[in-house]
Amino acid sequence: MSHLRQEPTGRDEMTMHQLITAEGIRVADALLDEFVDDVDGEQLRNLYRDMVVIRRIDFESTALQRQGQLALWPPLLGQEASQVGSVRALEDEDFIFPTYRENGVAYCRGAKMADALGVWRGNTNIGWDPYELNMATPQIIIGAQTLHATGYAMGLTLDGKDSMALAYLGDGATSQGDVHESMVFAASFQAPVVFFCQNNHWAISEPVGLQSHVPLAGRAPGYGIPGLQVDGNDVLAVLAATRWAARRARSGGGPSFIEAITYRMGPHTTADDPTRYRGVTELEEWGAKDPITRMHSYLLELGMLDDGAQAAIAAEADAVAADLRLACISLPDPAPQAAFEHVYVDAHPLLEEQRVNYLAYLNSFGEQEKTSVTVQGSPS
Amino acid sequence: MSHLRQEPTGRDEMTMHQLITAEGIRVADALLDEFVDDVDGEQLRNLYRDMVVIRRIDFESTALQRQGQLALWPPLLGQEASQVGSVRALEDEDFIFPTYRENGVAYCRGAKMADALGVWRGNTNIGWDPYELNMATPQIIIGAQTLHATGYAMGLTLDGKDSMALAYLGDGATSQGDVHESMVFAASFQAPVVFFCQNNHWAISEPVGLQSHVPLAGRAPGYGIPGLQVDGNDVLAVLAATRWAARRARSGGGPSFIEAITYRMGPHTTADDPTRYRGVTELEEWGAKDPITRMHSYLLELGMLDDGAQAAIAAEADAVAADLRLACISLPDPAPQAAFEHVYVDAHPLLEEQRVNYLAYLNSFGEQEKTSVTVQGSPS
Amino acid sequence: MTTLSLTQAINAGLRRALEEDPKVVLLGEDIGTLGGVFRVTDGLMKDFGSHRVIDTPLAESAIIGTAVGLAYRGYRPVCEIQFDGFIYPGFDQIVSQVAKMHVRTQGAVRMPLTIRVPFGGGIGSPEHHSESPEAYFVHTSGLRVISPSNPQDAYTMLRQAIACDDPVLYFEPKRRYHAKGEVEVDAPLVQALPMGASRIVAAGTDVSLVSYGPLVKTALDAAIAATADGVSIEVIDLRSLSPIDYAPLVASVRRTGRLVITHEAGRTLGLGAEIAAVITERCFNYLESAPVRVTGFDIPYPPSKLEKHHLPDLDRILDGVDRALGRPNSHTGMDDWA
Amino acid sequence: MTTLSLTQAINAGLRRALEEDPKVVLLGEDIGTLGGVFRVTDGLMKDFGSHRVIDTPLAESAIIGTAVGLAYRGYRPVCEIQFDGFIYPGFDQIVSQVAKMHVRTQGAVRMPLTIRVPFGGGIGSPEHHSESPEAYFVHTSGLRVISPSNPQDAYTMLRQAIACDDPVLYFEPKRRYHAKGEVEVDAPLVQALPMGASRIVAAGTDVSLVSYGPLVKTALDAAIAATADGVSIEVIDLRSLSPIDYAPLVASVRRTGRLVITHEAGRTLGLGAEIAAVITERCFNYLESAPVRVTGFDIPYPPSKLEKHHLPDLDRILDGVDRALGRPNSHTGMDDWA
Ligand SMILES: Cc1ncc(C[n+]2csc(CCOP(=O)(O)OP(=O)(O)O)c2C)c(N)n1
Ligand SMILES: Cc1ncc(C[n+]2csc(CCOP(=O)(O)OP(=O)(O)O)c2C)c(N)n1
Ligand SMILES: [Mg+2]
Ligand SMILES: [Mg+2]
Repeated sequence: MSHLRQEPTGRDEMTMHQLITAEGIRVADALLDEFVDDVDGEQLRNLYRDMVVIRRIDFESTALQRQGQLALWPPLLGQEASQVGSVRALEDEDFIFPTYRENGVAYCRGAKMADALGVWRGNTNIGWDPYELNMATPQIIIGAQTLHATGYAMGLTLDGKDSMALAYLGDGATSQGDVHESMVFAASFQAPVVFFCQNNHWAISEPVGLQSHVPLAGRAPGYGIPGLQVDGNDVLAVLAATRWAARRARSGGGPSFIEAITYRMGPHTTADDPTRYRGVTELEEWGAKDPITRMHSYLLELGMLDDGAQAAIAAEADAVAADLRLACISLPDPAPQAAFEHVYVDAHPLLEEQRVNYLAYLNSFGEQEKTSVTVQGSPS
Repeated sequence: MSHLRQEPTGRDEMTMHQLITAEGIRVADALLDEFVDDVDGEQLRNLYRDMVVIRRIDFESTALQRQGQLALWPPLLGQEASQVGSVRALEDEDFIFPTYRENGVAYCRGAKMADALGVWRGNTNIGWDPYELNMATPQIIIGAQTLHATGYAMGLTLDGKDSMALAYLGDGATSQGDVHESMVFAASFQAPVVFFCQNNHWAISEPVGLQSHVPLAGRAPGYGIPGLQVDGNDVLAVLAATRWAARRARSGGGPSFIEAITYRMGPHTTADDPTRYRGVTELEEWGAKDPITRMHSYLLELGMLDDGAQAAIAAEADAVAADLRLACISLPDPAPQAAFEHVYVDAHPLLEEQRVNYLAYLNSFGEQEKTSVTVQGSPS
Repeated sequence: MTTLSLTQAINAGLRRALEEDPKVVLLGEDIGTLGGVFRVTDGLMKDFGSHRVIDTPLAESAIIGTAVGLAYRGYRPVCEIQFDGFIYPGFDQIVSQVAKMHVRTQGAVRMPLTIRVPFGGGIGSPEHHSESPEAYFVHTSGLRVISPSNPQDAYTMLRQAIACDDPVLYFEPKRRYHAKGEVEVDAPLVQALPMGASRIVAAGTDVSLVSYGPLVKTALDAAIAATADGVSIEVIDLRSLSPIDYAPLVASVRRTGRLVITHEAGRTLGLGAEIAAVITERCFNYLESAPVRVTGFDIPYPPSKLEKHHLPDLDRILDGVDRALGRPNSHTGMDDWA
Repeated sequence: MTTLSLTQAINAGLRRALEEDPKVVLLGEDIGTLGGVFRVTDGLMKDFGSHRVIDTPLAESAIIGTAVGLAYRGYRPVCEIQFDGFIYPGFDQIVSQVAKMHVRTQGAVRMPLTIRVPFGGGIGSPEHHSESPEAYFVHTSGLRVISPSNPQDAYTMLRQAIACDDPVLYFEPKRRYHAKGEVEVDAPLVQALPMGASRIVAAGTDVSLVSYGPLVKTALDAAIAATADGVSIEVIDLRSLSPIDYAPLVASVRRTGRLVITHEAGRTLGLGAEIAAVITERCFNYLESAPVRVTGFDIPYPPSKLEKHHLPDLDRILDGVDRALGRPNSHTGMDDWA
């Protein structure tokens, strides 16, 4: 009886596009350079600030989870450049279909972060109004949102709009049938959609090599969709790559696929224990490629980050975190009837009956407590 | 409001491997030649004979459907070379997972064709014993069988066997999520499976261009799986290509994908009316590439098909068809209790109760006819 | 009034919806040039263009999933699933996305999808072409499920479904596709019976007989046949399977004291189970006998030569009526339960 | 006898099956190195190798579909679906392939798959992590569906499921994962109660209370609480949801005349519907009141801060018992049905 997995022959390699090295050195890239010609020092510093604030939000949220204020939190630690670079390449009317991990993206889109945390507190499944932010709510079913983005993009074409949709997905997600079908539909209808894959090297405990022996971006050409690999810890390169894809989409060039090579520095979620499946050397290796550190070096080099600017950014991050904490712990519990609301738009007599009966039942207890402790069990 | 589909930019082209041209001329192919070195004139004639007999079976079955003996028939007219070339490349212990259209394959595997027609007569869903033929029963859910083949192949690896599994699929099937997931699993586990795609240019009324603007075989490399395009109307090239893939699979080289370029000369099924969606020029064009005609020319050229041989083959085809017709029209209707059999292996008291009650109910009518005409409606 | 077959009535309903609302788009396999394998969408692509009547690649999850995205963008997609047995690859998108998007977004996003599914048996088809999967969707909160039994309802209920802001599964009784009937195509939609309402289609006093979709005709035939025997059957066409409009049923059973439910789907957790449970809850003191279910067996749909055994027919329905009435000529002795 | 938690009992059952039969293989996401997100498969890959305990790519349809192929090849695959809400992408393979392969091949091919699904709510999880999808599978002919409520049953029934030549959906009550109990691991399987059997877990005389999986404990608590009120509840643990072993239920209801069914799944076409219908059929003349269903509401599973309202608890079960008894202290007035 022999083992299943074997090393494949003929492993393809792709070029990973990069503009700022791990050491913070700006390097040239023939494809991407033109897309960031206009990015000046201040814009660079803004990208840096975004990343710093997002990391602070992420830490605060992890802390809130540890303190029992959140049921769960999916950290994005290490993926700040991928999230900031991609969302900052978009126009406001471009529509985003995220997973559960794009909380940095949501911040950049203007989400009230305490509302976003409402999802992880167990209050609600909506973290923001999709039509206010032009961003769908967090998607937990792996890969499902890529079809929604494709359909939305088909709608944009039908409307004669020159905006686009962008779907975030993880490396693990690329194995799902829905992601394939998205690419098939996107290619068939030349839909203005960008598939932005954050290859953070892990799907919970599964290394990306389990999903594919060859680069994920290499899937796209098989559909007639261009695929690009970019350094996902290089915010400038991600910005440029997403602008490249966006220009294609908006000008009728159809879909494209971006694989941002990054790393999930934290656990899958706060319920996860990554020490069970990965070593410290890998973490250290990726620590050296940190997206914030390299931008810090580059800005210093450019002379765009004096002490004052740095202090201001730190203060902003602290303020955002403090607001977030306060707003989060003050989020009111949802009222019982919320469970029955918005299940349907139109009247639904049977559910209405259940609602009325249950509320009458609840009321019948009056001030007196219900005797049972309803929900036992452990966190997931 | 603009239309959805647009011409893609950068259409890839692949080489279609061929050994015998439409005119019946043997041409060289650097990759494939070595795989048919051993094929002598007699073997070539046998391949020809297979195709002739299969076409005869196909015609007879269509006729049986027209005469009300079958509820439906999915003709394989035009795809004889793809089916014969691929199945004849396999060893008996290699396991085949077909669709509904691989009746030519079933014939070559030794299926009793009248039994195979039982499926289309509505008697049964099994056309043959899968373990007798090492061939699964016809799969109607598009793409589902590719996962079964992959799992079977994983089992072969676990068993330390050097045989393989082969999944047939259509061009339309390539859009299904299951086919993608098969490729992901096959690549991840380096399973000895061959995906044999008959691109017959149509999925019912949908041209293959709707599923993909670029060659289907070009999907495979994105998974780290080699993809090969072969002239599906050239039985020798198909034989060679399948042997190429089989050698890879059996020697631990993992999965591969073959796109056999062929054409569905008939309707999708006898219930279909292709004049609604395709013109005659296309049919004529493909008629000139007929798999049987070209083999006929080649054999004549080789001096392997004198009048005697040709008459013998015709006689064999006639005999097979006559047997088939007789056996088909004599197939007995299944007994009522068959509906309840083999739903479960182990005892199932509730279903047993339903069975007993229903049979008692039926018996209660005695000789007297039931009053109602149970099943109205029209053919599908 | 025009005489239309059920397929023609659906076609007319789709046409009307495409005319009235530019946000209506049709998606499906072979619905364009071919006009669908049942010709339900015949001529629509020609008349409305391939941007309104969209032949999609062969992938059901994507048909539903891109429709979700189109709905996000403000469209009202009408998806065709070619046959009942091909809805399962799209099940995840229906159950986890279509059904939940509105509640997930606290009402911000609407999913006015209509998912058309030809369903049921009786046409001699191969495997996977004769399924009755409606119970899966009735059990799924967030969806509405309807099934017309005649051309007029097919036309009106389809238009109502497309106009409805909730997602609607629209199950078409495919073996009744060629049944003809008078259809009033120009009556204002607001005056029509709501799509959620059930309807008494034959008045009777002895037994209430409930069905929907393909078996309503058979139920009516049974009612006629029963009069010869002196039994008066009240026939109710559910029309809406989720939610069920119980008021007419409850009123009927309180009059007759007896209930028979018939459907093609397997008995265990078929709609008959829910109806029997609810009617027992609401009419316990009125029931003279236990509700009787006359249904398909708990088997995968059998090969077509066996379907006449699987499908409830007039005789089996009448046998069920006999059981409900406790009449000795009941053939099955099904009250011998132990 | 060993004291094991429910997860440990399942782990022990898997281990035993892996030891006893080389054809048993485990497939799933994160089941290997990690040992599963609930640690149910902890240590198994280390001890049996990555060819027996297989971390698969992230694709549920493929997990089921390749298991079908492995079963074709003579294996007995045990698939883990990470959470209830992630089974739907695999629905097509389960419903159209797993459930039908044996009958399709007239018995030639067997599908001895076990599909493990942690299910139900009560652990404060986000969306899609607290579903109760069992009814979909109970309605699907060709499958068996079971759900243990305690460590001993979890161990024994899992081994029986893996040994069974039919496909079995094995629903694990995840909020009871840490419940501990005495487990006899070495008792011969042939002497164990068959996995298809239901069991009376508390004797009583006034009302029969039926449940399964996560709510059996709550039902037992309710029975204890009710004694203070002078009400004697007989509690039945279904154990097998398909087929249901009705004999003990029928006997119980014929004694008590009253039935309450409780489950987390939504009410409409939840298991309670079938049980109410069948018990009404078989016990009509014994019933003092209509069977009462105490269930989740017909809503998508709500955000976790609301789950305490959605999930039946001791109070709601006792309220249901009061209704079954027609006692005036019933809070809900649910018999006011109109
Ligand atoms: C359909 C489905 N299957 C399984 C899961 C459980 N699950 C949640 S996250 C995850 C891993 C996702 O990995 P990846 O796509 O790489 O995204 P990442 O978490 O790394 O951002 C899994 C398996 C799920 N949410 N949905
Ligand atoms: C899941 C599923 N969806 C739809 C169908 C209906 N259908 C049957 S055959 C077919 C076309 C298949 O085309 P292709 O894969 O090219 O195979 P071909 O018929 O050309 O051999 C379709 C859409 C089906 N059988 N299964
Ligand atoms: Mg990942
Ligand atoms: Mg085809």
